[in-house]
Amino acid sequence: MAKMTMIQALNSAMDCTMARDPNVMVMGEDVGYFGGVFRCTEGLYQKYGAHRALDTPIAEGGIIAAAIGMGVNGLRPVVEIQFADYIYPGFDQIVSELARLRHRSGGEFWSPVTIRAPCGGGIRGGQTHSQSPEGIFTHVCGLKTVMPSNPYDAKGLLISAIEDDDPVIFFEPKRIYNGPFYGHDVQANVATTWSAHPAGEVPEGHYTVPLGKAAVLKEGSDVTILTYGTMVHVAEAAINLSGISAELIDLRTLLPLDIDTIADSVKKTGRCVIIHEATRTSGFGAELVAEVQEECFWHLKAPIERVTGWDTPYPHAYEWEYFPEHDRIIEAMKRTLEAD
Amino acid sequence: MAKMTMIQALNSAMDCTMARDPNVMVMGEDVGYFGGVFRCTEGLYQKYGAHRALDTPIAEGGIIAAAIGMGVNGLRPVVEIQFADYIYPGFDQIVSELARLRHRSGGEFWSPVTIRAPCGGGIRGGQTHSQSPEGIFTHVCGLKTVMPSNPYDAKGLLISAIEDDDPVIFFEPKRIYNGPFYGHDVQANVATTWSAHPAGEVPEGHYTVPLGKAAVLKEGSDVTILTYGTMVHVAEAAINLSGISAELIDLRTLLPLDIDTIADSVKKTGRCVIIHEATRTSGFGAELVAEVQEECFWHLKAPIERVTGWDTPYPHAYEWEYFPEHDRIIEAMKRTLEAD
Amino acid sequence: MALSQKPAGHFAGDVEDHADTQSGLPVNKLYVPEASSRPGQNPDFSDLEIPPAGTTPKPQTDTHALDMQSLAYGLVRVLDDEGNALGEWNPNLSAEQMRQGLRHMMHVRAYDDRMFRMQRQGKLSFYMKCTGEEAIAVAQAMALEKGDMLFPTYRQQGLLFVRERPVLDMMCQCLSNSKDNLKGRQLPVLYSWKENNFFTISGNLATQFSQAVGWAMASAYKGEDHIASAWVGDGSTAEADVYHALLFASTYRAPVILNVVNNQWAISTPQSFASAGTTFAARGLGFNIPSIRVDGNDFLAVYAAAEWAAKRAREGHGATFIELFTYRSEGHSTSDNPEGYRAKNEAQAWPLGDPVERLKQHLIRLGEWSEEQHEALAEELKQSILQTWKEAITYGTLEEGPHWPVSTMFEDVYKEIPAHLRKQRQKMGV
Amino acid sequence: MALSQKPAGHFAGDVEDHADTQSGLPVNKLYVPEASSRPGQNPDFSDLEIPPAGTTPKPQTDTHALDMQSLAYGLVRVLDDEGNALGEWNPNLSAEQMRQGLRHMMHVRAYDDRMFRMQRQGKLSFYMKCTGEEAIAVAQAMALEKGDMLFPTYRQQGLLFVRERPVLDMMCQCLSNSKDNLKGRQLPVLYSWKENNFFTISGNLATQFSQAVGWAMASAYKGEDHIASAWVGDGSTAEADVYHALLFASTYRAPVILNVVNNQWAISTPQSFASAGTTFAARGLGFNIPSIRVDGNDFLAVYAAAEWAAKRAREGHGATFIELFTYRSEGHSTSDNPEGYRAKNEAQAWPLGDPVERLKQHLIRLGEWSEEQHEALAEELKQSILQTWKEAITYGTLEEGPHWPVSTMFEDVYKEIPAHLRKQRQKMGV
Ligand SMILES: Cc1ncc(C[n+]2csc(CCOP(=O)(O)OP(=O)(O)O)c2C)c(N)n1
Ligand SMILES: Cc1ncc(C[n+]2csc(CCOP(=O)(O)OP(=O)(O)O)c2C)c(N)n1
Ligand SMILES: [Mg+2]
Ligand SMILES: [Mg+2]
Repeated sequence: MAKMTMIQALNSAMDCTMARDPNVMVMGEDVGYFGGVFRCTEGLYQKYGAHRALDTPIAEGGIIAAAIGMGVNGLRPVVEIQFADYIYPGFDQIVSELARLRHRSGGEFWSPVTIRAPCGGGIRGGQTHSQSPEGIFTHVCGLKTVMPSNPYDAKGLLISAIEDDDPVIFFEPKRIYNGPFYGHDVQANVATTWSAHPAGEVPEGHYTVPLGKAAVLKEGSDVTILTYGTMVHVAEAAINLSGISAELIDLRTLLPLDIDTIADSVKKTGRCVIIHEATRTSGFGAELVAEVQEECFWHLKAPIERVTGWDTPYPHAYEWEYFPEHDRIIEAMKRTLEAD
Repeated sequence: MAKMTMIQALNSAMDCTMARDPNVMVMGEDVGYFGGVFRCTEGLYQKYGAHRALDTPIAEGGIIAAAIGMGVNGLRPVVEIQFADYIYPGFDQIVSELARLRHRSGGEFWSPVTIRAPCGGGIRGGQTHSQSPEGIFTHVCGLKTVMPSNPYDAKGLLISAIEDDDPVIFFEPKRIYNGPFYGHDVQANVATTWSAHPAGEVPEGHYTVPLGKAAVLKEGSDVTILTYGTMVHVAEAAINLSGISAELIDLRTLLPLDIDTIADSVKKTGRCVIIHEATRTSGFGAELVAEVQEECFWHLKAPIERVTGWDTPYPHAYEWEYFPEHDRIIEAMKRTLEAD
Repeated sequence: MALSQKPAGHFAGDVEDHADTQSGLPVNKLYVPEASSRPGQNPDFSDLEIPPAGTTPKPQTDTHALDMQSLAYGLVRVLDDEGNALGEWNPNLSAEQMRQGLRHMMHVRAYDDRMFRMQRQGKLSFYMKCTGEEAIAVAQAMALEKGDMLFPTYRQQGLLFVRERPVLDMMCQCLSNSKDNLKGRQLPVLYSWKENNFFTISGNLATQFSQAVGWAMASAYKGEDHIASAWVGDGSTAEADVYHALLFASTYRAPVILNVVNNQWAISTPQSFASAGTTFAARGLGFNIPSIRVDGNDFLAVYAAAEWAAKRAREGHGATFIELFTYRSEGHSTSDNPEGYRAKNEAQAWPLGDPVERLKQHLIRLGEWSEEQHEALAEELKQSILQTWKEAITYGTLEEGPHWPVSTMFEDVYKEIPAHLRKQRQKMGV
Repeated sequence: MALSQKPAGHFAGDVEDHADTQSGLPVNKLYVPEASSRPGQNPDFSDLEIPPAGTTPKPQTDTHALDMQSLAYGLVRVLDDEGNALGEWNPNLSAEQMRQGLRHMMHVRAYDDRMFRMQRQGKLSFYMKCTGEEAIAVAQAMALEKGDMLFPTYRQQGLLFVRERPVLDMMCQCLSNSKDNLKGRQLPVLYSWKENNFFTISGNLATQFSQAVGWAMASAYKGEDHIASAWVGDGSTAEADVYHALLFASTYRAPVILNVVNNQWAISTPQSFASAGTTFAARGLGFNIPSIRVDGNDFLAVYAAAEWAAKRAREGHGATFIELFTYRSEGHSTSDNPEGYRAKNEAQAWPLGDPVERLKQHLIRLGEWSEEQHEALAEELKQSILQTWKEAITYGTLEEGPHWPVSTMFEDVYKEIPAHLRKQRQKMGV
């Protein structure tokens, strides 16, 4: 075991899979020689060569198309989109092609591309370096969508994603690349570096965390919190600060969703608060509400609450007002508790 | 008043606005000389000239970008995307630019582009001529999303959309372009042509149907049906066939959503069935469930049901098995009725 | 014409704007391209510069793009109007090879005719012919190797004939029946045939052009010799994917052939909306890719250009961009009626003739073929297609079945069916 | 060099592949472009073909793209190494105009220096300089008219100086403070200034290049004479929007100037990943657009090219594609450290010099400027920037405020705030 940040863990996941399988390669803007603007692919160019840590032109649509073709021809490309905000020029190739190749060809063709994209705000990135577009991809059948919340999961899930024969959209909450984040101005009595955090303990070799399985991070009796990515830690802080007995579930994979783990918990607590950083309307929270009320209607003691980013672009100066902070989470938990 | 099909009504909306405002123009693939593959822009080229009914290269991203620039420079472009399935190459321009211009420029710049796109299945179009991507656009703040279900609304809403200073994504359910459709194999005792349907009566001149207002098409006491587009008619057939006292709400505009009309109804009936043709997971139905349970939790007597397309591509040979038919709707209504 | 020189000046289709004057208001100054003809007009292709057959020099396969730029503005032609094969680009095929090519083209045409008629009789939901463009797919497929990967559009059915896809299987795909290898999921003609390296055709235009480059990059990555070839229509060149294909192919010197099938029309939209007033081939030069404009109705010229490009790619010199100049002599699809947007007799006015007729004429001139043999072959193909059709419908039709079990629609969305899809399948009751 | 001829053959950056041999396994054959230099290497630009100043002929503004193709492969230069202005492209500006240009460039540089330092001191979240590229924005803005619409990237702050945007307003934008016209919504440097036709800069690369074409099409539609001008970086040329811009500009003969700022680097990625081994200007020729490669560090050459292109557009002849050959002599942004990916002294090895120094040298040679005046001006600008900075921070800073009232973030998402956003604003308690 070693101490790793999320960046190191992701790097290690790529390194491990590249070492085991010559068909695994990484590609994207600045990922080759330089090792990526967030340093996630650092050293891979030097270790595996220019063709396996491939710098590309700045054309997300071209990158994803090339990766699809490579995947069809036996490679396992791991694409980095420099910021999730810039995934849209490749949207058609993802939605119309990557997601549907296998189905439309009757199972003849498929392309096991993994697309990594740093997402989320809290780094003063303004509206074009802060977005969380995960919800959109969960509406596209044929894709799997993943977002880890810590180094251990990040590595294990990324290895699973790369080895998976279906395309995976792998969002990396960049706010917690270098350490857990409990919210602005929060003095939670918890680890503030990955090296002090239990999930910063990461095996150096190959291991997997399965896709499609949520993690119950904290058991509780009064309310179930469903969240993922950065917000897992903010939720943890909110729980600690409020003293509420909340069950905290880190979804890890959004699609396929681990509805069993979710439903078991909500049936127990009778209350549910869903948290994400993405804008509210038609975000993944909506799907979670829909699923939870379908599965647990008769157990619900209060309306399911959503705590999300507002339906505005992510504003540079009001980052912390936009960000779903612990106070909004605590209020939501309280509302559900007071409801019955 | 005249009898019009939906195609004629849409054509008339464009004609009326072009006649009143020299800055209104239509553009897209095959929309000029030929008048569109669905004939929605027929005659506009001949009446207003090649520059106001503008044929374009086959490049949805280029078309939308050009329209944005034109809109910034004072025009009101009405873009036709030949099939909603082909809107994705223009997705980045819509999401990153069109939707956010006004906000990011502090209100200095904006572009009142309307994007029309025929959507939905039931025409043996296979997976690339049948999609209903409306849900995705409702997650993008800054856009308004509309889908009419009949000629009268189609014309009134399209005029509102064109005259609106915000960008509008205007989906046209092509299955009902030429007549209402109650489902495959359904002998509903209702009009099967627009000329026999009350909503086929359309004023020839200028009028508007406001964006953001739903229509209660049928009052009922036991369950509220929320739907839009083609499914309005299928729902109507299901209601008629089942004899259930259902309140049928045609949303017309998905965003901004007319939550007041919805909540009033669900508070009255205590039950809700949501219907759309789009794939289920993270479809707009999820947002509707989330909103309804937030607003009406204490009035709900049964889980909210979603009747939707399956989470697969739209398959050519199994169109009617994919399509949310009346039997699935009736079952869902019954489930909610039997629930308490 | 010297290889490194290109003709200066304007091209056919480069028409002048006629702004209309509305008194008072400022005059619209937006230029909008025009069509080769519109209904009621007299089609006139006399402006087209068509160089005589056999006059274009043939460069070495390692020639730099700019040292052969005249080829992007000229037109490689081998067969002249009398059926002689002339010049450096003559691929010197054996009579047997040419008869094979002729047979494939006639086979495609017989197939198209039958399927079109079956659509008109309601047996198919949709169909698309490639009439007049048969040489493009057939000749190139013959020039490639079996291990080369094909990324076609919906108008290269000829590739399948050359690679000997059973016609029965093609028909079953079009019928979405119980023997359709795509399990009823795709529109007719959007074939897929993994076994012989024919990629699943997309309904979305141009998306596969750039994927083909990725495929070719992987071939180089793995140190293999297989190349990829991709096709796109003139109208579809406007899509971003074509730009990405050109850029990535050039940047990584991918072993790929990038073909533009310029059949003059994109549904109702003339090529003038995509060509930027120059040749399509010219676009490749801006990416440093050797670019060749070829008479697409000349079987021998198409073969020779493909052979040249394949050799170039296999030698490691990278991509070639080929514009195949042809004409879509029928409607866009069974949903289209071209009389709504172009002069009725435009197809007849098209000066480059018909690929079947031209190759036939050449073979007859060589004494290797005759009118009688031709007619007999046409009849034989027609009959065999008819027999196969009769067999095909025994496996079902779209409207009447049998199809694959409906439960199969939940398969292949993912490699394994995930729980939520299993639940949905259950809900459907299948 | 004759206008209609272009040099054949290879270009600098066209390096050969060195495949590594791994015993046993097939050898990777994928070509990957190389950089001009990497850390530890000795930067060497001796391969660059730099034609002498004054030698490029200047065509008429109605010249067809192919009749002036040599300009896409050459380099328009007016100022020679001794500071003489030579040749047909000399715009013959008055000394006063040139002093104005020099002042603007120095003003930009003084501003950049201050803002960069303020970022380093934590006052700004981010900043981007245009050091070494000042001539590009300043000279072109001077050559355009006020009614012409500008679609810049983040590296054309010079446009704002020429159009006399108050420096205070720019600083307030960068500070996201209470006087920021963008109400705290945008990253520093993503300015917008409607009043003087400077379009809101996008954080998404290249998206505005094709919007500019639409703007220009609307200008023609309305019969107006205003033109648009757009800029894109060398790396960003790879985005689809650039393709669309070229195609639409050519198809509709839009009155637009499409500029590529080739500063050799895109963060860590060398221009060889975007240039396809040829010039960027060459890409325009494939779209039939007159294309000119210009020494971007030569104020007079940039001015002349822009003036030519603007005249062409206003006369109704359509778009011009201009590659501005320059060098990004500093880091990509305050988040970047170029020593991680290029040789430390590459900027010093860059052979085209510095635009400020070159114009200064010319003015001094003309007797219209002196070292003393130059130093005094530099000091004056430095002081005025400092004073303005002091005022700017009185209106607030990002971290400490004051900002616009937080409730304003719900405004401008739509023209009117819809109910659901009003509800959210309420929930926020503001
Ligand atoms: C992305 C996308 N946009 C639009 C369409 C609709 N469409 C189908 S075929 C076609 C015309 C294509 O013309 P061209 O590329 O010239 O090919 P051809 O049909 O002439 O072979 C269009 C616009 C589509 N299938 N995909
Ligand atoms: C669509 C998109 N992809 C990626 C980025 C991230 N990014 C910002 S600047 C940059 C490099 C741009 O280089 P170039 O176009 O050469 O402009 P320069 O910075 O040299 O002026 C990249 C990759 C982005 N902003 N937008
Ligand atoms: Mg065509
Ligand atoms: Mg650059």
